Amino acid sequence: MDFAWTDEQEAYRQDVRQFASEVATQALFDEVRAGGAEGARGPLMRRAHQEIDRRGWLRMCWPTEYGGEAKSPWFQYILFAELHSAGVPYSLGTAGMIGPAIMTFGTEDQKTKFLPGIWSGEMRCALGYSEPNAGSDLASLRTRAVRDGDDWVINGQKLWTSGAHVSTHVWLAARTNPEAPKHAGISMFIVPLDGPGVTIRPVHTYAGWRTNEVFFDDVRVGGDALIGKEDRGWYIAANALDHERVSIGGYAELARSYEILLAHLREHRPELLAEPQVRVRLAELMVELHTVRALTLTNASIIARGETPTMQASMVKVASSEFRYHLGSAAMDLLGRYGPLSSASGELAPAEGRFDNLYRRSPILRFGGGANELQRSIIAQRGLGLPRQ
Amino acid sequence: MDFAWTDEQEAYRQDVRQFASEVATQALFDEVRAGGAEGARGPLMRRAHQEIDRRGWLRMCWPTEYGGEAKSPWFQYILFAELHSAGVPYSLGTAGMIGPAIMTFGTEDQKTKFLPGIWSGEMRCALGYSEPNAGSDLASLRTRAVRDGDDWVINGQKLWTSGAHVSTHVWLAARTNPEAPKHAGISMFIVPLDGPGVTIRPVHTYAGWRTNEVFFDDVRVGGDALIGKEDRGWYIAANALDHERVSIGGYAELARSYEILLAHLREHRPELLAEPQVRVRLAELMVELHTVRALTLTNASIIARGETPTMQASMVKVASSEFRYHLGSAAMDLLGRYGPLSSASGELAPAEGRFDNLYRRSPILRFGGGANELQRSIIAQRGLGLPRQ
Amino acid sequence: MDTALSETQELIRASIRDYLRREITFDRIRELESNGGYDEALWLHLGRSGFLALPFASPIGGGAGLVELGILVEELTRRASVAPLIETLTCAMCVERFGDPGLAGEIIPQVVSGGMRISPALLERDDRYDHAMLPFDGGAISGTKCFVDYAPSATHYLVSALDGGELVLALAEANPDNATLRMLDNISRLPQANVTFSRTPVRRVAGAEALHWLVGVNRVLSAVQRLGAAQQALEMTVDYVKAREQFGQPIGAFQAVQHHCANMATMVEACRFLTYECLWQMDEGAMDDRLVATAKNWAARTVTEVTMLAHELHGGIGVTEEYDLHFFTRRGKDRAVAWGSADETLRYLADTVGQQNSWH
Amino acid sequence: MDTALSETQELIRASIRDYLRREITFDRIRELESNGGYDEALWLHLGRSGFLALPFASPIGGGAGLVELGILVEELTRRASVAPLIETLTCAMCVERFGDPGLAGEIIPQVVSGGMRISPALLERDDRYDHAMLPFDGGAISGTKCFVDYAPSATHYLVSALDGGELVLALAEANPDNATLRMLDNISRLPQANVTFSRTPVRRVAGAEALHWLVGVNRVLSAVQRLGAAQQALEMTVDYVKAREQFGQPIGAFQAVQHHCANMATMVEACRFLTYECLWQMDEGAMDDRLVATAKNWAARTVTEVTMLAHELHGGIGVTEEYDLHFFTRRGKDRAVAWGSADETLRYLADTVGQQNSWH
Repeated sequence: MDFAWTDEQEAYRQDVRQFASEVATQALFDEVRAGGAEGARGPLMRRAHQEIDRRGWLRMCWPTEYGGEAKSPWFQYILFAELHSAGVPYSLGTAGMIGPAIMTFGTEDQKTKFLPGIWSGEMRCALGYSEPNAGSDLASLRTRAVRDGDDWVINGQKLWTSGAHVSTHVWLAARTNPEAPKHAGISMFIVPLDGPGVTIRPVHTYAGWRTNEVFFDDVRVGGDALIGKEDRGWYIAANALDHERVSIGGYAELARSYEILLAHLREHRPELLAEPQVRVRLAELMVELHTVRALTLTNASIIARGETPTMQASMVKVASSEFRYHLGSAAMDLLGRYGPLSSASGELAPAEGRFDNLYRRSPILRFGGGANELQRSIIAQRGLGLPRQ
Repeated sequence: MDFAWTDEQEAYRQDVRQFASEVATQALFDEVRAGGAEGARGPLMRRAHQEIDRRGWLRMCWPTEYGGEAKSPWFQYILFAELHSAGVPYSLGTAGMIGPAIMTFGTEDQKTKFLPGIWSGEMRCALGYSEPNAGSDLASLRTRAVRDGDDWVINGQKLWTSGAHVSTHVWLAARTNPEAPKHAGISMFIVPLDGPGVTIRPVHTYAGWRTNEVFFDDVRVGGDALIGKEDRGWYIAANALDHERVSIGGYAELARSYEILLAHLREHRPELLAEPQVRVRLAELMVELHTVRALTLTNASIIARGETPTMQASMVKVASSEFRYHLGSAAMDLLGRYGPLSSASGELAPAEGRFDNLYRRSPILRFGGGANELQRSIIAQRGLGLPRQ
Repeated sequence: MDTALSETQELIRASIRDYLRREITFDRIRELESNGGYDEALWLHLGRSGFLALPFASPIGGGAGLVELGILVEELTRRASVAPLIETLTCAMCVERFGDPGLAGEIIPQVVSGGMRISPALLERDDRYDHAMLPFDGGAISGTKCFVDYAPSATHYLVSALDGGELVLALAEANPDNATLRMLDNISRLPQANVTFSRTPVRRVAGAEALHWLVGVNRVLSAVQRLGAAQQALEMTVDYVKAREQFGQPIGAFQAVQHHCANMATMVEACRFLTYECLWQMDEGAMDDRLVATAKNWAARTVTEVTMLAHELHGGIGVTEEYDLHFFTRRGKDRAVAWGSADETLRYLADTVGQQNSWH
Repeated sequence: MDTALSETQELIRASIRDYLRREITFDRIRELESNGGYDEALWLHLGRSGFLALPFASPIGGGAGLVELGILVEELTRRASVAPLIETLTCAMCVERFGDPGLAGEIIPQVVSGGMRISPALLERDDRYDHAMLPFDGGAISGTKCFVDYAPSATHYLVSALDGGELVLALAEANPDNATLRMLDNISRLPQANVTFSRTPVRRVAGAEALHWLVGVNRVLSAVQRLGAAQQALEMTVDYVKAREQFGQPIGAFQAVQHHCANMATMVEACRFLTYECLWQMDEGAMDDRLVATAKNWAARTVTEVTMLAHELHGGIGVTEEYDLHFFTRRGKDRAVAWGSADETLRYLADTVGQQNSWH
């Protein structure tokens, strides 16, 4: 057991932290906020992405044959943690999990074609899994991809395709064999979103965050849009989810939100912070935050050892999403009538409306990406070996 | 809506309260404690029972044709609540639910034979439902009752037959028709425990409370041991459970335990009671206690209107058993190293070991009498109309 | 003791429920939320049907009590209505109970007819109820009152102020010349503003006792709003999980879903008893601040937890603007904070732990 | 950073686990619990196998750290062992770290050989760690120390006392002539007593810093005991629900059962990280009181909740004396309170909210 960073990791952490502190300007925060519900990236965020890619900070964890340095996944963990601790919303979006999938399952041509754009952040992928009748029960999806010569022709509808309107591609699960059992006839495709036949319709949420419906109407893509073997999509998609998980849960951002709550109380509401009962609530939140940290690092440590977490990623997902809700809710309660003020209330809104925002977005983290109920079943069945019904 | 007692109820409440305060002597408490894990009743408790019966306080709620006064079930609620508030552990045991079952399903002869003893507390019944392979899944029970002329011959084994060693009879569910579907071939019997073929073996629990295994080996009972129609036992047992429920959950006793915790802190640990964080915990417990009170009275009110609570009894059961655990656990935590001391530690044990005892007994309330998981399914299916799987 | 509604109470509930289901669509609520006003048609209906007269003494009033008002509030909440009903009626009841009979005689008919809408303006920047710093100099007030609900459509404000050392309530007209609004935007999307008075003429209504009553009754009625939002979220969820199929069956058949629903229903059931018990107790002329705080605390926890579980069980559809669940999530959380949050009420209960209780 | 055990750590775990599974039955534990002593055979084995030497400096000691000691403690806890291991070793480590080298040289060999068993005697009637009122007059002490674990089998006590204004730790022999026991009975059924000293000769070991360390290390190691009890209850439950059939299938196939197990496992997993992180940090020469309090708080909540859910899923069999689950319920709750309950640690964390943190 070892709970310290290596010297190399610590040096890297300091580098990233230095970089993050330079990038995390008020101008950047304003730009992000201006992106708003649409989540569009502005020039400052784009430049930060390019600079991270220029330094090779993300790809350093990939195998050398794909231009990486085969560093421990801890470097990727540190990169995200330090950026998010500073408030820089760095993310490759879904591409961050699709890159490894292409490395594992793609052809050489596909690697050459897609990986550089993913690493630089110029290629952004939306996740095309859910459909109106395939939510938790993903394997029921009906979107069809049919071979036509060398091409594939895609028809169907995806739902909750978040970020589709600011993405270049969709990582699409489509049924290629309707005769096979539910899980067996699915394949994965990378489909450009700017081609003919693709229609993106916004779906607005009360969380102040936009998602989309995406319609595919005779969308034609080349044979190289298929990633991995035909009909093996279920396995590839599951594998892609595993890869994403070294930074799952967003602990660093949650810790930042907690610190911002403390700082807000210290600066603006010292009379509340002096109340012992308020301090108890804050202490309870801190303990819970520590459990998220513990689960996050346990999970990352398993991945860093080259093993697959059987249940720990799910534990992080459940614990972090519930903490997010508890933190948002408790912050609003603690702050009294100031608590529910949204950012539109200007300087009267605590921490620029962060807690209102946290609260409104917290349901999505609980049912999205595999509802917490599914995660608990994964923990029980895959982790603890309990039988299926 | 009306949240007050009627004048008559209030007068009755004062009567019972007066009686309870006379009965609730230190001598009685000592007698109860001396009864210990075995739960045997001593002379003081026996005398209290007789006096309650002499005053007609229990049977006043029964229909006039059975010697009752057809008073509202609130009178029974008040009787139990006032006695338990004073710390008098008045209970008819299982007979309290079997009395109404006999009134509803029994013959005239059975009523004459059994009811007086039930009311006076001289006839005490253990509950013979569970078996080694029929716990939550009661309908799987295997104990057999076979007709032999006018008699029945019973063979089998019951488990968790609490109080069998201090009871005169067992209220027994036995299979009378092995060909019928699981739920359909069961009948209910009242079987004396002192006859030949009955063996009672103690099962001790870590909760300091004794239960039993009861073996039936060619136990012969007369035809009048069958209560209600043959093979209708499942329905009769369910109906009996409903009857018990005006006082389900033990709110009054829980409220008393909470007050005793407060009194102990006030008297022996004022430095703890002065801590704001301790007060927060006590306030949280008080709110939870109020929810038990609210659910208890909601449930009782439905029964008092002559309706059947579809889900409220289950709500009381879940909420009260979880509160019991929270209270016991929190009390031990609050009291520091004094908390885990058991009554054998004498005057150093807080409140004569009440909280240790509460904590150790709380699991039983959570899985016993229909596990809380089953209760939640009842709430969902019977109360909210959700479908069975 | 009987937790069932009386026949009259059932009639009130059926009458307002029928109207709301018939006349008010959620799309109309969306419109009302975006324009920052209130529902004038509903208000007119409430006046015409006698609902605005409900809690006042006859002959002009309906002679009903707070329990009946609670039933009305619950139904309005369940339809996400946009109307300053609690605000107006509790202020006017305060005048009726504690004010000069002449003033009451002047005001109540206007309230009953729908022509007057009063918002309580009690909070200042330090966000404390039962407290005021704004000075009252006899005939006029100057200063800012915060978080005033329905300020834009109010015709009057009932303002707490400090008259020497004494807390008073005073009635001000909502005159844009001397009462200016700084609009706030909160999670509920209901109109709210900070109101700055400058030498605004006011009439003294009553003293600290009236303020205490006004806060108490608003505490409980806002708890009823929490209850209503939670009840509605529960029912929407039960309906949804019965209908939505995944893995070849309604998701409501899954044990995990059933147990979430059971927990939601249990919280709501306890909440219902505790809130109405407080209303009933006030109708009897009593008010136990600790019972009120308990009901309020539980109601805050209930609406927060129930709406969150409702989202968890709805999945994606539940967070979309076009689905109606968010009305109850957003309004519920705003009400969970308003008039005493879970935290604030718990602090009060902690401070008073061990005091004598008044409940059964 | 790596949460996996090293090879040496794995060996320690396997070695003690094998021994315990082979040699110690739960029926033996039942016997030990009823006679109020400790497990002499186990103690002999711990001495002979070098486990009692584990945390001391070589050459006499094993040169291992608190993490390794934690692994040992966890395994012993999972077999409900009855032995004053933490008590003895942490007291001796305290002497090694803070005491006179001569005293350490005298004591540690006796501890390592198994001939000496020391119990910390820190609490007085007011039940506060890091605190003492009992006066130390140079060579002897008089007064009562409370809640002394394994007092009946201790050969020595490490007693906190007040030397003028200064807190000191002093070593007393367990001599029945001048140290009398008033036995206590608690939920754990492990031996515990109040010890009354009367002019008992003692030797001064160290000052307040040593006491602070001793309390800290016992806080964390008792958190490991909570972890061990919770881990064992979890595993027993998982095994049970796989095997027990109701309604025609293993109850472990029911979603409600699975989700309880998932919640239990999640609590335990977080608990494991937090406790071992504290041990590791102390091995690095640091001790963050707030991190310790956090680990301890979570461990207390974990063992209480996990053992209770274990009972809920076991049903009747789980509460019987003949089944082994109650060892972990009872011991777990005692440890959940010992060295800082969930409440006590939360109070400390509340008091220090907002201070600088030392974690990643």
